[in-house]
Amino acid sequence: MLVRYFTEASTYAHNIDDLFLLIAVLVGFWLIVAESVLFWLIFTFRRKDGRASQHITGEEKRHTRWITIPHFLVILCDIAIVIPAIMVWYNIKQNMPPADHTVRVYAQQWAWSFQQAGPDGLMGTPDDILTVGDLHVVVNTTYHFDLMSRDVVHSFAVPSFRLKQDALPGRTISGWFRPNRVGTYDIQCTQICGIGHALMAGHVIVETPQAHAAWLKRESSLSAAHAAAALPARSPESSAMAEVRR
Amino acid sequence: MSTASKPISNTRSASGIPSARLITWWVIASEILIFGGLIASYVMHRIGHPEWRAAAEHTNTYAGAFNTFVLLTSSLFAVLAFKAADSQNGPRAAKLLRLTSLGGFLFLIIKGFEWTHDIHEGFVLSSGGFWSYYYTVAGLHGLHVLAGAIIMLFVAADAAKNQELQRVECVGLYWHFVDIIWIFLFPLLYIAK
Amino acid sequence: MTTESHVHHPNYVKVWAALVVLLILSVLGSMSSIRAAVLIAAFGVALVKAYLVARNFMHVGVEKKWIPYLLVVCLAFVAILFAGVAPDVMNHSGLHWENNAAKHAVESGTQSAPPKHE
Amino acid sequence: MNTQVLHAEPGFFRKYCWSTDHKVIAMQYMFTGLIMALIGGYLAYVFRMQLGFPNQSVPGFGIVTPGRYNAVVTMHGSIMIFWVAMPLLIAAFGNFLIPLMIGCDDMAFPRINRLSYQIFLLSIVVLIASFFVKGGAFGGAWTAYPPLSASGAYNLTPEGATMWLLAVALEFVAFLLGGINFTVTTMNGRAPGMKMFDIPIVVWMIVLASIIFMASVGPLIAGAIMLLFDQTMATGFYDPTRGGDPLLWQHLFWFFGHPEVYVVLLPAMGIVAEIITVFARKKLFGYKTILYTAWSTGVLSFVVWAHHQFVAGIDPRMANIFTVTTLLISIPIAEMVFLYIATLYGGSIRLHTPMLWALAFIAEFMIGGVTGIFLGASGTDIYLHDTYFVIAHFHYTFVPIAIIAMFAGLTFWYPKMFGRMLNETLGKIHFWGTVISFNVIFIPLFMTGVAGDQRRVYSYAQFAEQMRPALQHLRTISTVALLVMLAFQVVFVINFFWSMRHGKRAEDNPWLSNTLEWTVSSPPPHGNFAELPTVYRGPYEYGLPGRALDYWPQDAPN
Repeated sequence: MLVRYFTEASTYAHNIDDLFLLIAVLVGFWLIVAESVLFWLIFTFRRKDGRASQHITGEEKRHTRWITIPHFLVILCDIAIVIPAIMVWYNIKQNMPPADHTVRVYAQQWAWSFQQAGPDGLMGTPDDILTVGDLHVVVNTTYHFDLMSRDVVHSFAVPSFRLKQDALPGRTISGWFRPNRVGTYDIQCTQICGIGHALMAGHVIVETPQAHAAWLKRESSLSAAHAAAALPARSPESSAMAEVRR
Repeated sequence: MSTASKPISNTRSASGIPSARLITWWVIASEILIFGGLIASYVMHRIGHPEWRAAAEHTNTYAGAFNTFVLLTSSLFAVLAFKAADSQNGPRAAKLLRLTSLGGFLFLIIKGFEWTHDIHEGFVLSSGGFWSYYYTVAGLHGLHVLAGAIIMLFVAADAAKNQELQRVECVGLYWHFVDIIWIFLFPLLYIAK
Repeated sequence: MTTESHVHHPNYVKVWAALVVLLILSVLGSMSSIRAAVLIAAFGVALVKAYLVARNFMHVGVEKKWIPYLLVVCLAFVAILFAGVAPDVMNHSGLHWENNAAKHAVESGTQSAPPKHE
Repeated sequence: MNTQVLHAEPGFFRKYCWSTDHKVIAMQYMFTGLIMALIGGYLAYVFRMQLGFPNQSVPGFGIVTPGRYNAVVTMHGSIMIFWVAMPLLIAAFGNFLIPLMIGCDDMAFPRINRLSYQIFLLSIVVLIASFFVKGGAFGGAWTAYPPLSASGAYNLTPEGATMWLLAVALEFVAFLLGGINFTVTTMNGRAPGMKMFDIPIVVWMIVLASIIFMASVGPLIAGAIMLLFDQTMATGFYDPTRGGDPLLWQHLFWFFGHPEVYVVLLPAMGIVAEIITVFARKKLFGYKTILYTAWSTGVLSFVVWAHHQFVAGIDPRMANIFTVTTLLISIPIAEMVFLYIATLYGGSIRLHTPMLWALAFIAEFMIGGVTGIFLGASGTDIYLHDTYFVIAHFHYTFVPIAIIAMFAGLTFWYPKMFGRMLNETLGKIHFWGTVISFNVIFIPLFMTGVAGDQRRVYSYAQFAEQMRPALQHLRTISTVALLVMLAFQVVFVINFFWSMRHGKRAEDNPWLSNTLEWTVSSPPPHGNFAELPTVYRGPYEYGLPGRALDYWPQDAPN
């Protein structure tokens, strides 16, 4: 159902979409039943001359069962929702499949920057690739991300991946995604972060391995010169940056 | 002043507890949550940050202990004032309430000296996590002491004329509550090091 | 207004004397070098003192039953708040997250023992 | 001493500005709340215009810059919740109804009541003044997450942020005083014979709401003090580099923020209960069950708060607990709605304007309720969090609460408040215009939400996927519907003031209702009851077989 509104481009996107559909069916059923009963009662029991209202306390068993039966059905529906909801949550937020690559994501007012291992495949070495705004990833590859913020609370959201995670200053929060569709997708900041909130866009570019290798080659020759002066890796230093801003 | 000029709503007591005492209990209940939220925040930070101990070493346990003694004693006067009011002895209740109030001001004076000393040592509100909580929690408590001590003087003025004696008990309840908060703040700020 | 007394007045001076003795106990306890003893003395005594004040000065025992319940419920809400917040704030790491700033503060704070003056 | 002398006619100032009469204070709260609703509506107009017709000068405002957009959105949220929903539903109706409905002459503490309104008014002065300080009004969202809210370097509205915080804190104090007063009045001031289960539901609900408010706001008051120090005294309570934690504020805020939803919901439910029983001529279905569901909702509301923070950086394992509790709370609320619907069965329904509003409340609130399930289920919340789906969801709860139920109550008790009847035709035009346009505003927003529109963004120009033309059409539809809805409010304003002078004179009991407020003259005199009533039965004895009248007032001996 959600895919009609937004492309699915990660492996767990359809889990969320299926859960959305399940909830939509269950609550939709209840909504339709309840609204129908409401309107049926309004039309059936409109005021008519010669017909007085009935005196029903709603405390006798033959009346209360009209409430208790739906009450238990609602509990059943809740259980039917809560179990898959937790399963989807577990799958996305708690269980991390082994990573092929790791990427560090830095949020700051008002840009995204990314740090990936360079050709040597190791993070934290001088040949790391640093990009601002654009995140290049390989299709059908599992990525872990370490999310950090340099100033205020931001939220790293890639709607086509169905991915969203707030970035908190002082913390590193990890998660994962596995893109499964080549293309360019928006990165949003979904937590208000100051006047530039609407400008805090980025792109995640999902590429074939060949295209990615070409990009990597181009980028590593470019960035070798800048590597030393580039972004700090860990948050204590970046918090120091926040101090300077004050 | 007669009860007739009060609204009937004030004199009714369908719950079995007079309105004045009832509202005092509700105020205390809401204060539990204000102080509770603040103290809970402090405690979880304090446990998470063992390095705050170094800062906590600088608090003066004896000043805190003496202040506890002052508050406990003022609480005694407050409850004795209630006993006097209970036996319709307004002037005696007023005298005891003024002593209670005096205890409150003494508490604040000691606190003032203590804080002056802390500040001279270089510890101010923004000197770090412990000090921020130290001044905020104790300051909020101090404001309650100040408010109570002032209200008590007004109640005492009425009580001296044998008027509104039921208020003696209510202001006393509030005072004991402020006392209990301090009973917990004392170990939290001065002993746990 | 209240002519008939609703409480029985215990000997308040005795209660006060007990409170002062307890206060002295907790100060003495604080001199102990065993940290656990200090904390137990301090908070155990505080609980007893609070009970004595609530019981004898505030007369919660004589008040309608639901008043102490109300106060306990308020305390329970504080406990719920603590239970819900502590896993994130008191701990400095958890499942897939790490509070680097807090860890850094703990490390540098415990290493450099003398507090810095501003 | 200086307690007021009852039943004497005071001068204008003492009567309208310095009064301790609960009815006057109710009117003060009501008119203040309605004026604030106009301001809140104007702000909604400003940002909806920017979203519907991007980057054009908004008539009556000008160009909406990003900074102004943030401020406008923040103020809309804060005003509508703290200065519209709460004063109207709790303070205005609570003040007006509680003493009248429990058969008593005033609040237990009239001067505390007056103080409550004065502090409330002061909070508004501070809030409105914050629009005009350097940097403008606070622009960090009504949730005010630090570090954004804690530092002027981040939010660029340093003075506005502090004033916003002060205003909110003052408002809390005002409602603490008012709420405690309501509680004590209801517990102590009831007429002889009125037992616990003879109290009208609306009074119960306002008192429960006051208690929930009192129990939830404490930690946030503490948190607000800490944030204030962070802003002004350079402390680091929420600063991660100095031993603080930004998550602490989020927890303290939502520990209050979620119960707050029920603080405004319950009075709305109460108002609707009164109206459907009167206009369906039916006893409330399961009076006690409704109370039990309300109590359990109140208690459960304290253990669900972190569902606002699923993706906010809390430990993911905690989210599972909060998902379960969140879905749990749907049970009593669903049951309460079922009971309301069941009340209609076997009735003799008259569709006067108040009844239309009350029924619309039930119908619309259900949509708001079921869409909450999508957000309470942690799995789907990952995608929907902070999108327009959230906005549409909570407006489908808050608009029924603060607008629809408020109009229900206002049209129902208008004859008692002002002694005149409202015009039915104008009332129905206003009703249909408001309710239909309300749906047209927010159904498109559900769609833009699932299509990925994130919140609090003044322009989607940077986001190619949100620049799909279909989405812009939906945003424009929503904006146009808002204009229609605002235009229909003119009908209400005309009806309100015209009827006050020229409406049909209201009898004491125009709707043939049972509760005690209808036994006094319209409007009630100072001191309410000439002779204080005695209560013989519960408030909902309608359609009792074997009686000449189909209603049986609470104070009628037989």
